[in-house]
Amino acid sequence: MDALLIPFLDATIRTATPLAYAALGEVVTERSGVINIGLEGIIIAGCLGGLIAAGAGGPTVGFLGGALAGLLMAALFALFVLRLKADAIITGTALTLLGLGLTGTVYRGVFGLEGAALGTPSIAPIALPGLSSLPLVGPVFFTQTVMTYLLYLLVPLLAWWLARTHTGLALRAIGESRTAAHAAGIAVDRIRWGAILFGGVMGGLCGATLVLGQVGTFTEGMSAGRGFIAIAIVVLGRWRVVGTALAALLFGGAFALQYLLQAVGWALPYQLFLALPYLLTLVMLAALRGRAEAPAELASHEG
Amino acid sequence: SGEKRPNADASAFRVALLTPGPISDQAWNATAYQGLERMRDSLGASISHIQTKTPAEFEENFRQYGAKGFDLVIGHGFEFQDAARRVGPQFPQTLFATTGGEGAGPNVVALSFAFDEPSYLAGMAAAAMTRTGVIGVIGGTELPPVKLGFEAFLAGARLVRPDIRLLTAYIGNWDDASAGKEQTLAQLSQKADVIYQNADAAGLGVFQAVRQAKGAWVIGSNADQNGLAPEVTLGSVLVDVPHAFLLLARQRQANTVQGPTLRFATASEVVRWVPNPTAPPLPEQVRAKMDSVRAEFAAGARPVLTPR
Amino acid sequence: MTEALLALWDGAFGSSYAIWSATLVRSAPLLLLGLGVALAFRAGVLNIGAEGQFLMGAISATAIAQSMGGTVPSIVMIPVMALVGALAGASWAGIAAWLRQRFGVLEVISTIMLNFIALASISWMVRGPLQEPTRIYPQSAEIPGPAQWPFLIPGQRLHLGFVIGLLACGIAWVVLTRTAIGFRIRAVGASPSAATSAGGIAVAGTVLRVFLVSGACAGLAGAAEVGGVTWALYEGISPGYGYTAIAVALLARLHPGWIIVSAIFFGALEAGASAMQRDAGIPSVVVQVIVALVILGVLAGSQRRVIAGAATLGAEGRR
Amino acid sequence: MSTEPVGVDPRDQEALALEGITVRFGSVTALEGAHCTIRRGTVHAILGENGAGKSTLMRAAFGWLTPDAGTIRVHGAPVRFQSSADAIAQGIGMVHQHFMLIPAMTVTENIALGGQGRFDASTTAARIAEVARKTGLPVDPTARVRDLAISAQQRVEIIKALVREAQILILDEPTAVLTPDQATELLRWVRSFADAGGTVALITHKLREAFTVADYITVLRQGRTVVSAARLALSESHVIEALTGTGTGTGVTPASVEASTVGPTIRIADLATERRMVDHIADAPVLRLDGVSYVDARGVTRLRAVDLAIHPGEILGVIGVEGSGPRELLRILAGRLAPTSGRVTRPDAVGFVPEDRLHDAVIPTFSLTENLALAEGGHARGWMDWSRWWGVTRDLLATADVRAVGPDIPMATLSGGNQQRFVMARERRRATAALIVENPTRGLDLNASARILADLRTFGGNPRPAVVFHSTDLDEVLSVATRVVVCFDGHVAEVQSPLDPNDRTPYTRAMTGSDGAGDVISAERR
Ligand SMILES: Nc1ncnc2c1ncn2[C@@H]1O[C@H](COP(=O)(O)OP(=O)(O)OP(=O)(O)O)[C@@H](O)[C@H]1O
Ligand SMILES: Nc1ncnc2c1ncn2[C@@H]1O[C@H](COP(=O)(O)OP(=O)(O)OP(=O)(O)O)[C@@H](O)[C@H]1O
Ligand SMILES: [Mg+2]
Ligand SMILES: [Mg+2]
Repeated sequence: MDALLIPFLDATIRTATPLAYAALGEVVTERSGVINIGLEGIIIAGCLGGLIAAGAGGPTVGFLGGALAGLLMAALFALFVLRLKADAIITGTALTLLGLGLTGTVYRGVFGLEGAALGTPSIAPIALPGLSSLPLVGPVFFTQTVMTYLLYLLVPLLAWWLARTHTGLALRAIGESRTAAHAAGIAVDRIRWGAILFGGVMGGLCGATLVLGQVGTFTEGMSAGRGFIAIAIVVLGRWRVVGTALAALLFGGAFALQYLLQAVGWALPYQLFLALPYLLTLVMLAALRGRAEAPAELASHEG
Repeated sequence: SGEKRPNADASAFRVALLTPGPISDQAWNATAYQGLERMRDSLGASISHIQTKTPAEFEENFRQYGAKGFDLVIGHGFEFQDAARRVGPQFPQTLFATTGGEGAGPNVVALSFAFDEPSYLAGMAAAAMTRTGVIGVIGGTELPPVKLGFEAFLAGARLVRPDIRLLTAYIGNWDDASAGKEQTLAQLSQKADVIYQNADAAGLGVFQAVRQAKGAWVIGSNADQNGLAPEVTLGSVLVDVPHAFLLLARQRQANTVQGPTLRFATASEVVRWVPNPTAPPLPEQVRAKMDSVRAEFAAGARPVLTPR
Repeated sequence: MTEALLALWDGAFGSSYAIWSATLVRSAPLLLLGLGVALAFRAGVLNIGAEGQFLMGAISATAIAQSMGGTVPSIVMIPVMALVGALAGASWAGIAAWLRQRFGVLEVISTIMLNFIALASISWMVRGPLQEPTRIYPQSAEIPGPAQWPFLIPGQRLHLGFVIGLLACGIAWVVLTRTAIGFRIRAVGASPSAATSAGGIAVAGTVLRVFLVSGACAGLAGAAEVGGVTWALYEGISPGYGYTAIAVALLARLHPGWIIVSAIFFGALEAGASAMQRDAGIPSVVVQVIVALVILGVLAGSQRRVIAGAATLGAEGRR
Repeated sequence: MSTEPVGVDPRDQEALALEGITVRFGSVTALEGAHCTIRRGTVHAILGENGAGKSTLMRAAFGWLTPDAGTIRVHGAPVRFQSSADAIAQGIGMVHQHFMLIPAMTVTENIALGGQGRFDASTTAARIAEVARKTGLPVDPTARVRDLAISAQQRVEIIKALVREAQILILDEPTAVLTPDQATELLRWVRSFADAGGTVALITHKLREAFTVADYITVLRQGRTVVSAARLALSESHVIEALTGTGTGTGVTPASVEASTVGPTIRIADLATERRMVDHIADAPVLRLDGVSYVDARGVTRLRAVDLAIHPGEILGVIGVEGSGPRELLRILAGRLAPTSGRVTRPDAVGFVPEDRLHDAVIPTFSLTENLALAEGGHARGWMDWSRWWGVTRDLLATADVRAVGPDIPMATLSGGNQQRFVMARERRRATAALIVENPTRGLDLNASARILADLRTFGGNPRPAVVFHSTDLDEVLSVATRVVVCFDGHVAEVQSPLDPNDRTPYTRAMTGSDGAGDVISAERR
């Protein structure tokens, strides 16, 4: 049983980690009342930013580079949506296109058609002393990369921040009613900028994790729809921090199951396995019932 | 650079290439682009390249190139065959070629790569190297050459080790290197210790997974991928697309194209099993067996599976 | 850059071939898809699932064309394909509508999930039930001659589907502005509460019907793409038309008349993008950047104008 | 025109001074050099018709908008507010005409909004409880705002300002949403707040309120200050003149204000006669409820076995505090709500004027023609005959005296009074049998309100339709109703009209269930 369970759970956490970064960033962005469907473009920018920066200064610099790339993309989004009052959905669509195109252009420009080698400095899983020797839990939760461990800290911190600080409260208020927030003397646009940029940093870290924590190289289009999945995760997690982390875990689990089922060699069309995570999500959503409570301001997708 | 200025000299030999994916994938699309560059460098051809997504675009671009009087237009993949067949008759001066698929008529030809032959050899090598008796194949999506290669790989492995078990997985696309890696880790966890990948850019994730695992091997495809992770690579199933393109272009220039299908097999050296020189040597009797099988392939005496 | 933009223009409008066989052929699916999205948004339904509904329409139209064989005349075959495609699209949308009404699953997320599932479905179809007879290639056989939709202009690829798209936009415009049903749709989208309270309009029923019609438009677009352009089912039949359609609809401010303009704009952009690669030797990735910049440029020049009726999207039932 | 304050006690210190305030919204000039000085420890009433600029002036004082010209002083020191945060820091609090609360959040969270650093719900809740205790304004800090009755939401708004230690409190039409008792309660509190040294700017449409609690009165008309004086220096009739622009507009006459507790336009005494005129109803009822009960989605019983018969030609006044059942009663009569049990007999030709007109009655972005057609939207078939609708709309604008440029303009551009008259006329068109009307004067000024009420009273037709009329303003109900029923705790009972037509005690008693007011608060939590 362990031969199936441990690899499955291990893959669940590994797959969920980058998704959780992107989705948690998007939670903050959406709680401020703006939906950024350009997350895909941010993630891929984070991938390339991470690769280039890591090449120059090692993995730590790499993660900073990924975050910076995501930040810049998000700043562009914020500029259009908040400053120019452009439609958020179209801006997001353009941002995705821009991210995919720009990374391809820069990648080919920097590395030529031979591409980056697999030897990009990346991070390896660290077995946490003590914890990692726990049965089942140890090899699954405590033998991961530092990015996963950061997440263990980040999730409660973010949940605490949203619930227990005035800035978090202000952010949630803006998402519900920017007029009411404005009346309370909150600098609405400044906080929205912050929320969007935070979403960008987290999306960039998602990309950097894919490159530096997993694949060890870059490929064009390697974000492969994770931006959209992260947005679905936010809805599934009902715009809550812990809920979103759990939803990311669920998606991670669905993908891990898909990998494992193919590897075990079930003789079914492989497309069924590929569709599995999405089918599972639909079932989960129906089972959870009740309408999710979206931030009220999301309904008008104007900044 | 040369690619920026197609059509500079109207009398020049003009070649266009359509790829279904990005030319930075270090595999299928990359080798085709190298082929295009080689035609430019060796034949002074003026070249044009386009990355296309949909069948509707295939046809549109074939027509555009035909209307501009290109001499040779190559669609890199079987998926271009319908478009070539539809457009070809209207532009008799242009030679439309697809890699894979079937040709039709004098100016619509197909290049057929005997991908199965080197894959069969790769299977033999894999069977020789596996300790667990479990080997794996990972593809992008299930396309004819991919599937053919995997079937031949299994057949070759069975020749060496009849009780061998094969795990098959598809990633569902050609870009998601992370999914490629996870798919590989899943196979490794199920005891596979030699993995043959054909997933283009996503395949880089397969290399990475094997590189980080201990005691497993990976086999590359399409391009010579032995250099990607030399310490864990057994060899590559090479399709020397540049060489094939060059042969095709020469035939086109000399008007000696023998359609509808140009077959490139072991005999032409276009497809071949390229062992990784730094990998440990295979057992002597397996190597001997591989040599004799290859010789049979070269003589056209041993069909692996289907003759296509 | 100038050279690139020149190539973009030439590829979109530079020749009669560019106009009739490139730009407008690409606009054809965007017309119907954009219209479907716009209708849904008008009624407050956030249908992001045009892509999946399109694929389902394409699959079903292929299936019906194959199974009816080559003996049925075009005059029967083409309407049947259109109808079946539309029904398939509507059914796929119907799943999301059902999930919304029965389980309260937000259609924003369910339609995205259904897109991924539709993608897996088409991938299986072309390797399973609909695979061509030799069972080698992951594609269907060519649909029989009578199922191939007529071209509008000799020597050009523009097909019947474009006219249907124009007609559909025209009809939608008339329906929205001139008929009671259209008025109800607009009222429900603009203010569900006033529509119910002052108008006695059955909001849930209206929303459901519009959702289905929206799916039908997308499904019809899928049928038209198979019948008019590809003549066979391929895994990669859509480059993401369904997602582009959202931008098409929003840029048109959900107005059926402007959708024609906006669909042609995006069609031209894609056609021009091909030409940039082909004629100016610009790599596809750079082309993507340019297309994105063009969209952003249009956005920056049209501040605030796009939001229009979408302001009350899905307000009903969300609070 | 003299606008010099008269009768000012020089020892009073100014708390908030506004001078030469000009505010433009595009082509609309909302304020043109308006001024007003509010002194410490006083209640200062701001009067003016709809659109006169009252809210705009106070928003400028609250830093919500930056005036195009003018100066603002707080406690004598000139200030330039960048945002509301600056005003809040200066000790100014504002309760907006439309509450600025977030329905999805708790009272505590709403009140804590705008703070810095750590947010500790229990500390804030304790602070709220303390302020609530000191001020006698009860609120439940853990309740979600969307679950609160309007009056409770208003208390939240006030406490929100007080928790931030506001010494200057701006209240924008605070009583518009309250029942008479609640309004009295609030005004009593306002008075005591000022007596304790606080400063209040009170925007109101109700002259009586101004003359009851205010120390000073400022009247705005068309963006200008036409009167600003001590209450004792003003007479009611002069204020009315100043409001409407009739007469000389000097408006300042030292006069007695003893008699100014009754609104000027409607005298209850006139109506009692009319009420008796339709005492004998012979016709069969048009609307009938038999044993009708209603339990809402949260499981709260709103109506308990209600029997009610309404006859053609009568104007049935419905009174009752929020949450006690009028809302549900009206909606069941109008066919907008299906009862949980019991039988409803109602014809199709019933019109309904809901309280929240911009949300429930009209579509602001649609044209007037479209909004008229909306009335038949649910059962219209086939083509919309827009030219006919256009003609009908044009005629309706004329007959109902709705002041609008034409049938094609968006509903949003109409003034509130005109919007309401439009809705009334539209509903009247289909209400051949009965018309149900809920709080139609909410947010409207005296003139506009009077016209609406006059419209209601003069509905013709043969047979005359039955009118069911509910308002939170008891005077309004008494001014139009021919018969009055009260909702209390889901029960509906007829109230016998007292012998003295000016005696309101039987009604207020009925609304509160007895003569004790203690139940009101508990009934407010929905
Ligand atoms: N949002 C708006 N946009 C444009 N014009 C507006 C808007 N709101 C109000 N107006 C215009 O401003 C003017 C003043 O409006 P206001 O509501 O004060 O009317 P009013 O004169 O008080 O009428 P009534 O007594 O019927 O309410 C009106 O002409 C109205 O049409
Ligand atoms: N944001 C705005 N944009 C445009 N016009 C506005 C805006 N706010 C107010 N106005 C206009 O300014 C004028 C004054 O409005 P204001 O709200 O101050 O009036 P008011 O005296 O508070 O009226 P009411 O009694 O109806 O509350 C009106 O004509 C109104 O239409
Ligand atoms: Mg006001
Ligand atoms: Mg008004």
